[in-house]
Amino acid sequence: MQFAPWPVAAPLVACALLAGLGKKLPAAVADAIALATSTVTVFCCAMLLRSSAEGPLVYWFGGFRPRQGIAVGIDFAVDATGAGLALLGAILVTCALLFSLRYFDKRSNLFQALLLAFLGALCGFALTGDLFDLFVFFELMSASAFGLCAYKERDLGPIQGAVNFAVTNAIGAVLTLSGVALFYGRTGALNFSHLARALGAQHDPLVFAALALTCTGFLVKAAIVPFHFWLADAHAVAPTPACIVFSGVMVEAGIYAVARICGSVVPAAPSGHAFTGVLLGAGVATCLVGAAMCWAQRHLKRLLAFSTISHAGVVMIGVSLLSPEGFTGASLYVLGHGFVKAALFLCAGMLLHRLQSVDELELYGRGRRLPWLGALFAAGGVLLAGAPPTALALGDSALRRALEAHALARWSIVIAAAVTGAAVLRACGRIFLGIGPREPDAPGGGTSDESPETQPAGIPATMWVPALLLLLLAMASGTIPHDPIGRSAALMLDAPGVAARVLEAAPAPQPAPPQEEPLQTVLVHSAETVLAAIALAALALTRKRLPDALRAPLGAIWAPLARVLRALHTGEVGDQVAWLTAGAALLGCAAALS
Amino acid sequence: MIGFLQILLFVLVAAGGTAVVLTRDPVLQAITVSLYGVVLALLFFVHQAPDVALSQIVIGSVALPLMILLTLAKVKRNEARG
Amino acid sequence: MKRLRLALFVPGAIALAAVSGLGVRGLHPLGSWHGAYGELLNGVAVGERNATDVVSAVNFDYRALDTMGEEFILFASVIAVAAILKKDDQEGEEEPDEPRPAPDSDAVRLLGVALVPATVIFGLYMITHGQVSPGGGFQGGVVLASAPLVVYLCAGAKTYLRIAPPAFTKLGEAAGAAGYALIGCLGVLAAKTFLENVLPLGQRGHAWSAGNIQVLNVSVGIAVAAGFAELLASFVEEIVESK
Amino acid sequence: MIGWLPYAVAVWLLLCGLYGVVTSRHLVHLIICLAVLQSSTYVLLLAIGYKSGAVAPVFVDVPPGTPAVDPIVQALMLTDIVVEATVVALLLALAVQAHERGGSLDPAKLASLRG
Repeated sequence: MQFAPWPVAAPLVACALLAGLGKKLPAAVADAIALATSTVTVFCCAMLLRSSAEGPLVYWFGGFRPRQGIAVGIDFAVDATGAGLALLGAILVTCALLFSLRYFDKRSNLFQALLLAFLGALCGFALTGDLFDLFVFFELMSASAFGLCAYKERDLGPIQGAVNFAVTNAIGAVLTLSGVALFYGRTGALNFSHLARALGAQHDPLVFAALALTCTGFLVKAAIVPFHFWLADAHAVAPTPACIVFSGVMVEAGIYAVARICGSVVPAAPSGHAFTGVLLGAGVATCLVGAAMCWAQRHLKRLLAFSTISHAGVVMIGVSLLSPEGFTGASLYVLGHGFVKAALFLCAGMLLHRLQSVDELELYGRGRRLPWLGALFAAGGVLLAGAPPTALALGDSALRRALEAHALARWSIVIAAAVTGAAVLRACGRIFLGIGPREPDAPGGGTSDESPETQPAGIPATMWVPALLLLLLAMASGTIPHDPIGRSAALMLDAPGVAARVLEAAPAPQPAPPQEEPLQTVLVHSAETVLAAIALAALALTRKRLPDALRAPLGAIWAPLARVLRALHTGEVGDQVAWLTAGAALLGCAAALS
Repeated sequence: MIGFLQILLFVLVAAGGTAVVLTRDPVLQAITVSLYGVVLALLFFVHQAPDVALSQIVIGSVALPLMILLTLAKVKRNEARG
Repeated sequence: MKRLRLALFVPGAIALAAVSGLGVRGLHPLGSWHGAYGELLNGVAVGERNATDVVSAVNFDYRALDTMGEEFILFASVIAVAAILKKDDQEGEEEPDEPRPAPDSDAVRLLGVALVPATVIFGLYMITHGQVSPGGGFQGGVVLASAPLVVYLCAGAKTYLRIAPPAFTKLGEAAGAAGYALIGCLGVLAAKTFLENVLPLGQRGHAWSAGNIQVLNVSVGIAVAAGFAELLASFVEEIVESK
Repeated sequence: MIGWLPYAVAVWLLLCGLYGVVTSRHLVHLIICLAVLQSSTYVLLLAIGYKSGAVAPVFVDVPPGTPAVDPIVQALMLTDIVVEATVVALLLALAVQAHERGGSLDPAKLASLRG
């Protein structure tokens, strides 16, 4: 049996069914359909992953095989990286569906339908071998994400975050399509392999303008600095189940597309080129800005959103190396990060459900009666900082080895892991343990604890089960075999080999995977970042007790930096689009200058 | 060979797009964007793309301006309500 | 702040223009295009599929997966718009005002009576002849969706919602969208691939020809007609409810 | 030189749309500018696939084999137009909702209200 079309077809059909029948469908049946579909998708993706281990699996829709080297139809060229991303997405959507069962006050099938549409789009995006098809699924992913983001919750705050998300991503999509058009105008091809062959080793302004424009749209989705502004606003307004798929897999999908295009479509972009240099620089900037902004937040969802930005920077750094080592590290990192971050978002969602707030200062000490939730949260924080045994720790270590020649980038990866982990631990200490002084600007700052036993009582199993499951999956992800991932990463960079496989059904190339990191190094690297994170969190919580001589210089560095960063994040869509324009221009100039 | 009509239409499209952007009143803009849609459709038609021209006419010059006007009507009522 | 924004935007825009300008300079001048992919399909599509409109053949056969994605984009957007614009229950306290009243003029109503059947027939023709001549499911679908709209303009919002009730349009849209994917599944059932042609190709140039292309066109027509009707209805309903 | 005019028009529309979005003080205006931005891709695709002296890729009145313009770009444009229209519809719905919750359509005022 061929599994390739089902991860796309099954969720989409179920989505149509749920939305079309609407209220006529009893709630239990609708839930069952949605969960069954996402489980089937998990199964199909897992089977695809298994069968793509020996090399890319090519599926031609409509049975249109290539003729004289011209790709006539659309294909899915499934390698382990693509199938793995689809599998990660399917698992996260399943958890999101589970979590949302009891999350909304008022039930409607529309949220589930949108999640399923998102899943279908994501799978298509990860599996496709055609540039325009990639764009179509990208747009489908965006359209359902806009709906998910603006989906009405009890929170009736302004939905400006959703507007910014939609406008910046729509502009990104236009730039991507312009790039696709330029590629087509040069080669008359849309299939990745056909394109790669037609482009050959052409280095001219057209190819690089096309590359820069195409990548810009995906980088907007990937929330890479300076295209990252929408992400925190969108996460702040989106319902929690939507946040876990946004942070866990949508952002990573943007980077995946950049890797796909730079790796297997435009072989003319070698490592060390000005374009990849800019990508590396953007990755570093993303790491640092994300970490700093994450540290400066008190709104938990924003805090986690900025940590996602920081981690997206880490993955971007790995991809910008355009080497098997970098791609392997990035893949591992995405896998581990997806599970850990999703679990953390679910914890924030449970806090919101139970205590009606996600404000770190407002919740000061109010989590004391929820020790197990605190334990989950803290575990998430430690794992986020790179504690073993997650794939995140493996990826972190692999990336640090791959970056031996780039000290700055290596350090920013360490900073990203340590600071974001520390921010989560800090919040954890304040909320669940009541450590540290009460901050003066917190509402109710002087009074005793408000009774946390207000409605709604208890946290239903449909909420904590997925969170626990995700943490367990995160830990299990550390045992993932290294070689298939490494081989797939190497394959993504072997454009001619894949093209022969896709266009002429030649035997699959079997590149050698990069060397696996010894366990000892992984442990040393993890220990560094985790200890740094714990130290930093402790420092933040006890800073009032520090001697002035130490406190003053720290404050003198941090306060202006935080002020500047906050001033830049105005939340105005015009500013964000101005940054987008400048960023696209920078990327284009870097490409053209080489 | 590029005909005079083609050049004229391309110039008109550029001018039309500029006009739409520079019209600051959204109600007026709904009208200019509708006209702009017609010019685009003509351009497509002249360049042997009848399928696309039809699509552009029904969406760009009818459905889109209509949705804009409905949105504005809705916003205005909201405002009147306070 | 505004000035800072422009200080960022203007150099960025100039640089972007320069880069894109350099890029498009590498394209061929207008009119001299020779794309192997397009020429190949122009050469073989009519013979292979008995569809005389090659654009339809590309959209619904050679690159049918794109169109499936596109249809679900429409579908997801319509769901999202409905989810965004749906009224909260607690807001229903405000007393509902009169919806858009029917116009008094008989002439306007007469115009509506004359226009609606013409629109419907034109839309249906377009949908069913997409594989033969320009037009197809999308264009015809939107034309069809504009028929209730004429009613809205000529007979008021109440009549509009009566002839295009949301439950009906929702069902139609889902049926069209799911239908597209299910027709794709037929290919798998026939032991072929997803979205592979399984229907007889008929006679070239006739209304019933071109196999899957025809059926997919019709399903898209249904989905688009219902989808756009619902999209417009979401905005119209808003007005009715909130006045 | 005139052969590159269409591409220049596409770039111009792109910049115009971006300018409109960046300077807009009204969300609906901003969304319409986005529609102009999107139309730049239509012009670009159209210009790429055009062939002088060729017919439309519809072989009803002309025999198959007559030189015709590229059908692929037209298929892409069709998809593009529908996709962009739905994105605009979504944005308009968001604008209605933003106005309802935030009481304004000025992006600057909405930003100052964010939660």
